[in-house]
Amino acid sequence: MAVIRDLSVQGLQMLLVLLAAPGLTGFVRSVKARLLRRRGPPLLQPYRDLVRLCRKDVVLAHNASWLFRTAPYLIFAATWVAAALVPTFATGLQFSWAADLIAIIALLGAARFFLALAGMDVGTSFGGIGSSREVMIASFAEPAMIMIVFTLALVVGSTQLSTIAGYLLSTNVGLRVSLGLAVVALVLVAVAENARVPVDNPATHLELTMVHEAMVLEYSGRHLALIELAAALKLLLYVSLIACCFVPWGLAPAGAGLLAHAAGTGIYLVKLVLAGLLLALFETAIAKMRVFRVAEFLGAGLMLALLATLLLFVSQGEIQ
Amino acid sequence: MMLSIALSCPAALLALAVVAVAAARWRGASRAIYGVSLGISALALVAALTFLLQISPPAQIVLPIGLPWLGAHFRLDALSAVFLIVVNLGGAVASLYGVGYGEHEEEPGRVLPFYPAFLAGMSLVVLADDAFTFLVAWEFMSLSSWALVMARSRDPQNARAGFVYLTMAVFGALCLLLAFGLLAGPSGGYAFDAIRGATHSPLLSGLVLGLAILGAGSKAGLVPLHVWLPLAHPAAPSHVSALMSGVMTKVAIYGFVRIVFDLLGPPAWWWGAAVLALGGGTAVMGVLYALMQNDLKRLLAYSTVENVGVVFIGLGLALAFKAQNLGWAAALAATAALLHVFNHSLFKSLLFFGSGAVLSATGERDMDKLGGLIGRMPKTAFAFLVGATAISALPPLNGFVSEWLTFQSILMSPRLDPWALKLIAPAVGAMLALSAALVGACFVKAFGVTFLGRPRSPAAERARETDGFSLAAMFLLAGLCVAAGVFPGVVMDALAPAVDAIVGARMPVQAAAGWLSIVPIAEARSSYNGLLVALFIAASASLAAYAIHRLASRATRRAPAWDCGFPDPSPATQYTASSFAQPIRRALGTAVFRASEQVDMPAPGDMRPARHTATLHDPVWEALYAPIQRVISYAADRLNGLQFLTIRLYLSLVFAALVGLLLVLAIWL
Amino acid sequence: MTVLDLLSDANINALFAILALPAAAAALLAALPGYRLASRVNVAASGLTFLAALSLFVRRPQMGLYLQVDDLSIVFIVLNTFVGFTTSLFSASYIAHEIEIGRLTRRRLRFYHAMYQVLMFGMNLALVSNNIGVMWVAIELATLTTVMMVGIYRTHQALEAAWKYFILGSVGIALALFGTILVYVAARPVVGEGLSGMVWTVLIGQAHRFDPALLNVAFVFLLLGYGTKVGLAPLHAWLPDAHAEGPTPISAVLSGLLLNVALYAVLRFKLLLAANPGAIAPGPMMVTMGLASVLFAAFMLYRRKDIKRLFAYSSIEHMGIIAFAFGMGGPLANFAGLLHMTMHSLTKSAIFYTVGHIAQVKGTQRIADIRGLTASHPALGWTLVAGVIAIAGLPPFGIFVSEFLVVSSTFARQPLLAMLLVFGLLVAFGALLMQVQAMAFGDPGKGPAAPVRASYLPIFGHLLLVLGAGIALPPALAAWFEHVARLLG
Amino acid sequence: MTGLGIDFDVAHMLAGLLVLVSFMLLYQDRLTALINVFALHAATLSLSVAWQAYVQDAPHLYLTAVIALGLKAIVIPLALHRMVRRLGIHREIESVVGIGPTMLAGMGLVALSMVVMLKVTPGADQLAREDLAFALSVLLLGLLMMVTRRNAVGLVLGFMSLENGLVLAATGAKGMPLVVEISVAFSVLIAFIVIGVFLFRIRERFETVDVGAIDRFREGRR
Repeated sequence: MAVIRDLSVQGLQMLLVLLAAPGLTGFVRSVKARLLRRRGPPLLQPYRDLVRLCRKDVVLAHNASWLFRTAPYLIFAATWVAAALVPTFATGLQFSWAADLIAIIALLGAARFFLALAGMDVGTSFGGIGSSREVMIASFAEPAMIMIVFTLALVVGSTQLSTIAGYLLSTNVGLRVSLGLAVVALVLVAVAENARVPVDNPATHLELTMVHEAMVLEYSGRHLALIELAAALKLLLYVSLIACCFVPWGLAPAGAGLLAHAAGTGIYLVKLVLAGLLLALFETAIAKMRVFRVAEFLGAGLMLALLATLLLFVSQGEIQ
Repeated sequence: MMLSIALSCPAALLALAVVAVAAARWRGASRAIYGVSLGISALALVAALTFLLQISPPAQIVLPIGLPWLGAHFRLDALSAVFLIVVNLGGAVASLYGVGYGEHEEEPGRVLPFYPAFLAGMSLVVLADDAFTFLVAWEFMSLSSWALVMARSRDPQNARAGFVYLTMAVFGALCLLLAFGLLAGPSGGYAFDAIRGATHSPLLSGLVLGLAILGAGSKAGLVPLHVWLPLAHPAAPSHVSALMSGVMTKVAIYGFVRIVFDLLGPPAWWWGAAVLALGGGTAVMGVLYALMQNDLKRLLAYSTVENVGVVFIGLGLALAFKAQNLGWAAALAATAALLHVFNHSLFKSLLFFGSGAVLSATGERDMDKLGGLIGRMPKTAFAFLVGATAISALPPLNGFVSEWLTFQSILMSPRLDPWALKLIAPAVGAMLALSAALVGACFVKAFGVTFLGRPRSPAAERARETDGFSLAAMFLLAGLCVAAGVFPGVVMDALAPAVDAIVGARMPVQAAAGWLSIVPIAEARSSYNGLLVALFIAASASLAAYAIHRLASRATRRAPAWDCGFPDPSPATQYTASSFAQPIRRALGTAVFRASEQVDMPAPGDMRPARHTATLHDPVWEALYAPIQRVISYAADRLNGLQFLTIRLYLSLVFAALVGLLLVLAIWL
Repeated sequence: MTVLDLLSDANINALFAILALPAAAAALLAALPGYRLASRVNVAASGLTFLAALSLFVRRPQMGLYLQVDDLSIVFIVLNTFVGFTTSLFSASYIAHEIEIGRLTRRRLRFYHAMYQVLMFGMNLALVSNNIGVMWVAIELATLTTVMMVGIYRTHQALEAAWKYFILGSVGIALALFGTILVYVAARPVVGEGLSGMVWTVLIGQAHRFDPALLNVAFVFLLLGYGTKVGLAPLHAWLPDAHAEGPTPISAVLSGLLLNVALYAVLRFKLLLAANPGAIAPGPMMVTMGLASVLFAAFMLYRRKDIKRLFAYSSIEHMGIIAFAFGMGGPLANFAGLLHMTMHSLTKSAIFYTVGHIAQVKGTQRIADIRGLTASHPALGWTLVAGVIAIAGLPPFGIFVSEFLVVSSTFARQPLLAMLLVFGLLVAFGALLMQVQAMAFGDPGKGPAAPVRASYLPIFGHLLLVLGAGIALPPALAAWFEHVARLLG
Repeated sequence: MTGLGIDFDVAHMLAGLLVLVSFMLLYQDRLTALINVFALHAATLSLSVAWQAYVQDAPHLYLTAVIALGLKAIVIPLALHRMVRRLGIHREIESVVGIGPTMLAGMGLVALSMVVMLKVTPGADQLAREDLAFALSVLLLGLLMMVTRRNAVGLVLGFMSLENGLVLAATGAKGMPLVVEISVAFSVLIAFIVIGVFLFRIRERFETVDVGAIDRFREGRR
C-alpha cells in the first residue's frame, strides 16, 4: 500500500515538475514584462513555443556529430531525473534514496557537461564562447553548491533531501546564522546556474554577452525544445530546492493522506508564484554584469557558503 | 598458493624481459611479447582476485635471495591483493593495447625489454615484505620506467624528462631508505614483521611520516614533488604512460599506505591534518595545472596529480579518524581512497589509451592542432568520452562514487576534536569541490577541443580509426568504468578486507542494502544508487525520444552552421585549448601562475596578423627547483676551480690537512 | 697426513707463487719483443696468479715473519689477482688498437707489460706482507710503477699528470713512513727492538700495551700518507689526472686495485688502534675525510669534460663512501664497507674497460663529442648505462646493497651524518645521470663510428658478478664478510 | 733523567743542528746558496746518523750515513748546480710568502711538533723522544719549504730535507729494521725526482702547472 502510494507520489511529482516548469518560466517573463510596463507574452507562451519547436524540422550543421544529436536527450533526462528527486509537495518519494543532494547536483553537472560539449561540437566561435564561459561559471557555482550542501548536512546530519525537509519540518531548528548565509549563497548560485540576470540574460541574443544562448545557438527544432524544457526544469528545480530546504512548511510528510498531498501541491504552487515574483523583481532591479565579474559574484557565494560550513564546524553541539 | 602464483608471474615477466633483449629485432616480436605479458598479467590478476574474494589469511614466503641473513620476504595480504589487482589489471589491459599499438614503435628494441620488467617491478613492490626487497623492487620499477621514458631520447625534451624523473625517483627512494633505516633501528631488523613488532617513539614516527610523504609522495606526484610527472608521463609510449599514470602512482600510494598505516603503528591526529592539507592542495593545483595545458598527454598527467590529491584527502581523513578511534568513519574514508585508486587506474589508463590512439592517428599531442576527430575516429571518441565523463565525477559512472564517498567522509569530520582538523577539513572539502568542478571544465576542454569542432590541421583531417586491439582495450576499460559506477557496492565489499587491514574497521556490507544501492552509514543519512540513476536517465531519455519521434516531427535537414549569421569557413575561428581556458585563467590563473596576456594588435593598414600570447609561470618550479639548480651549479662552478691548482697548492692542501690533524691531536690530548 | 703435508707445501708455494709469478713474468716480459706474445704471457701469468690466490682458500699457510695471509687480506688478495687477470685480458685487446693507431711503440709495450707485472707484484706483496716496513716498501713500489705507466704516452698532459702523481705520491709515502716509524717506536718498549717490532702479527697481539698517544700521532701520519693513495678528499689531487692520462687498463687497475691496497693499509692500522683501549677512535677522522670526499667529488662530477676524469672522480666519491663506512664501524657498516669495496672494484674496472673501448671507437675522451652511444654502438652504450647505474648504487646491482646498509645503519645512529651522505649520493647521482644520458642517448650525429673490436668477456664478467651479488650474495661470501667485519670492530 | 750521558747530548745537539739548518734553508733566497745549505743539511744528517750508528753500535747505519753523505751532500748538490747552469734557471727564488712569515710559520711548526711529541711519549726513552720531535720539525719544515717555494729546485730540496727528517727519525728509533733499505729506496725516489726535473725540463713552468690549461688546450685538440 505504502509502496504504491509512494510510487504514485513519485510519478505525480515527475509529471508535476514537467508541467509546471514552462509555466514558471512564462510567469517570470510576463511579470518582468509587466514590471517594465509592457504587456508581455501570455502565460502559456512557453508551452506554445515548445510545441511549435517540436513540430519544426531539425536543421543540423554539416559537421554536427552524433554527440550533438544525442546530447539534448541526455541533458533533458539528467535534469528531469534531478528535478524528480527534489521534494516539491511531498517528502515521501519512492526513489528519494536513489540519489542524495550531492548526486542531484552531480546530475545537473552531467547535464551541463554535455551541454558544454554540444556547444563545441559544430565548431563555431560562439559555441566556444558559451561553453568556456559556462564551465567557468560552473567551476565557481558547483563548489559553492557543495558547501551549501555541507551546511545543510551538518545541521541535519544527512544529505538526503527528504530527511532534510522532514527534519526542518519536525524540529524547530530556529534561526541559524549559517542557514541564513546558506540561503543567500544558494540564491546567488541559483541565479548563476539558471543563466539569469546579472550573470547571463536569458532574453539576449547580443553575441558577446551570451552564455547559455551561445551554447545552444546551433540547435533547432525538437532538440532546442528539449534543451529549453531542461532549462525550465532546472529553474524549477532550484526554486523547489530552496523551498524544500528553507521553507519546507506545507510539504506533505511521508505516509500522509491524500488531503495533505493536495494541500502540499497547492502550497507548492504558491511558493512557485512567490519565487517567480521575487526573481522577476530581482532581475528587473539590477543590470547584467561583465562576464569576468561573475567570478567575483560567485566567489562571494562560495565564501558565504564556506563561512556557513566553518561556523558549523567550529560551533559544536547541534551537529548531527 | 596464490602467493606463489602471484610471485611466479613477475619472475616470468623478468624472464620475458631477458628474452625480449634478444628477440627485439625479430618481426612480430612485439606482438608476441605483449601477448605473453598480457597472459601473465591476467594470470596474476586472477590469482589476486581469488585471494581477495575468498577472504584468505595473509600468506608469507621467504626466498633465499637479497640480504644473506635476511632473505627476500614476500607477503600477500588483502591490501597488497587490492593493489596487485590494480597493477595487473592495468598491466593486462596495457599489454592488450600494446599488441596493436606496439606496431607503431620505430625502435622496439628500446621498449620491449623494459616493458615486462616494469610490470614485474610494480608487482614486486606490492608483494615485498621487507625493507630491502621493497626498495629493490621500488628502484627497479623506477629504473625500468626511466628506460621506457628514454625510449624516444632523440628528442631533447624527453631526455630532460628522463633526467628529472630518475633524479626525483632516486630522491624518493633515498627518503624511503632513511625512513626504513629509522624503522629498522641500528640492529637492522628490516623485515616488516620485525618493524610491526617494534614500538616507535612519537618523534621518530613523525619523522618517518615526513620521510614517507617525501618518498612515496614524490613518486605519487604530490605537489610540490610532482614536477617530474608531467614531463615523464607524456614522454613514454602511450601504453606506458597509461601504466605510469594509472598504475605506478598507485604503487606509490600503496607504499605510503603500507608504511604509514601498517608499519608505523597508531597515528597521531596531526598526521591526518598534514596529509589532508597536502591532498587538498595537490588536488586543486593539479587540476589548475591541467587546465592550463595544451598538450593532451600532459593535461592527462596533471589530472593524475589531481586525482592523487583526492586519494590523499581520503587517506588523511582515514588517518585522522583512526587517530580519534572513529573506526567506522576511518573505514569510510579509507574505502573512498582505495575505491578512487581503483577507479582512477581504470579511467586514467582509458584516457591515455585514447590519447595514444589520437597520437598514432595524427602524430599530434597538441590539442590546438586537433579537432573534429569524433567524425573520423568515432569509436575512440566514444571511449574517450566515457573516460572523460567518469573522471569528471559525473553520475552514473565510477568516478562519481569515490568522490561522493570522499564527500561523505568529510561530512563526518566535525566529530574530530582537534581544532586544526575542524578548520582544515571543511577547507579541504571546499578544495575538493572546487577541483571536482574544475576537472569537469578541464575535460570539457580536453574532449571538446580534441574530438569536437572542425579539424585544425591536415593531420587531424587525415586521421583514421585505430586498430582493433587498442579499441578492445579501451572498450574493456570503458565497460569497467560503467560497471564500477553502476554496481559500486560490489567493489566496496571487495575492498572491505583491505580497509579492515589498514584501519581495523569496515563499512557496513553494501550487498545488504536493498536495490544494490550503497549506504555509507545509514540510509536516512545518505545513500546513492548508481543502477537506478542510470536506469532513470536511460528510461527518461528514451521516453523523451520516443514521445517526440512519435508525436512530433522526426525530419532532419543538413545545412551550413548558423553561427549567428556570419559563419566563417576557416577552422581557425574556433575556440582553441588556450582560449577555452581563458576565463578560468583570468579568474584563477593570474593568482596562481601569474598568468599574463599580451595582445599585439597591428595598426590599421598594417598587414601582419594580430597576435595574442598568454604566458604562465610554474610557481612550484620557480620557487623550489630552480633555486636548487642554481645552488648546485654555483657550488659546482666554485669547486671546479680546485681541479686547476698548481702542484704547490695541492701540496699545501696536504700540508694543511696534516697540520690541522696534528693540532687536533695537540689540543685533544 | 702426508697428503696434508703436501697440501700445506702446495699452499706455502701458493703464497710464494703469488709473488714469484709476477716477478718472473716481469723479467720475462721485459725481454720479450713481440707484443702479441707478450700480452698472452701477461694474461697467462695473471691467470696463474689468480689461481694461486684461489688456492689460498683451500688451505692457509702458517704465518711467517715476512709473509702472512689472514682473513682480512685474503679478501683483498683474491679480488686483486682477479681484477688483475681480467684487466690483462682487456689490455690485450686494448693495446692492439693502441699499436695500430701508433699511440704506443713496441719498445714501450715491452716496458708496459713488464711494469704491469711489477705492479701486480708490488700490490700482492703489500697484501701478503706481515711486516709494516715491507708493506710500505711494496706500496711505494706499486706507486712508482703506476707513475711510469701514467706517463707512458709521453704526451705533455701525460707527463704533467705523472709528475703531479709522483710528487704528491712521494710526499704521501714520506708521511706514511714517518707513521710507520712512530708505530715501531711505540711498539719497541713492549715487543723489544729489532724485526719483531714491525711484524704485524706481533704488533696486533701486543697492541693493547702500546703507548696510545704515540699511536694516535702515528695514525694521523698513516691516514694522510696512505690516504693520499686512497684519494681521500684533500689529498686526491693526483687521482683524476693520473686516471685520465694513463692507458685505460692502468686507470682500471688504479681505481680497482691500488686504491684498495692503500685502503687495506689504512684498515690494518685502524685495527691496531682499535686493539688499543687508550688510543683515540680513528672513526671520526675517517668519517670526516670520507664525507668530505663524497661531497667534494659529487660536485666535481658536474663540470667534467673528460670521460675518464669523470669516472676518476666517481672513484674518489666511492672511496669516500667506503672510508665513511669503515669509519662508522659496527658489523653492518663494516660489512657494507667490505662489500662496497669489492663491488666498486669490479664495477669501476668494468666501466673503465667500456670507456676505453668507447674512447677508441669515438676517437676521443671528450664527453661533449660522445653522443648517442646506444644508437651507434648499442652494446657499448648499454654497457655504459648499466655500469653507471651500478656505480650510482641502483638495484639490482651490488653497490645498492652496500649503500642500503651504510645509510640505513648510519641513520639510526647518526642521522645528521647519514643525511649528509645521502645528500652527497643524490648530488653525485644527478651528475652521473646527466653525463651518461648525454653520452648514451640522443642523436649519435656524424661522429666517427668506428666498428667495435671490444673484448666483452671481462666487462660482462664483472657486471654479471656485481648483478649476482646484488640479487643474492653467496652465503659463504656473506659469512666471510661478516667474520671480517667483526674483526674490524 | 739519569743514564743519559754524552751520547744523548751529542745526538741531541746534532738533531737540533739539523733543525737549525732547516731554518737556514727556509730563509735562503738564492738558488746556489740554497743548494749549498742543503748540502750542509745532508752532512749534518749523515753525522747524526753516524753518531747513532756508533751509539747503538749498529754498523749498518754507517752505510746509511755514507749514502746520505755521498748522495745527498755531494752528488745531488753538484747535479743541481749543473742543472741550474744548464737550464738557466733564475738564480733567485721567488717564494710565495715573505721570509719573515715563513720563519714565523716554521717556529709555529717546531712548537707544534714539540707539543705533539713531548707530551706524547712519557714512556719512550729520552733519546728517541727528542729525536722524534726534531725529526718531525725537520719534516714539517721541509714540507713548509716545498709549499712556499715557487720553483722546481726548491721543491726538490724541500722534499729531500723532509726525507732527511725521516732518516733522522728512522735512525733515532733504536734498533729499527730495514732502515738501510728504506734510505736506499728513498735515494732512488729522489734520484727519480732529480732525473725527472732534469729530463722533462721541468722548471718554473711546472710551478704554474694547471690542468685547466691542459683541459682547455685538450678541447682544442681532441
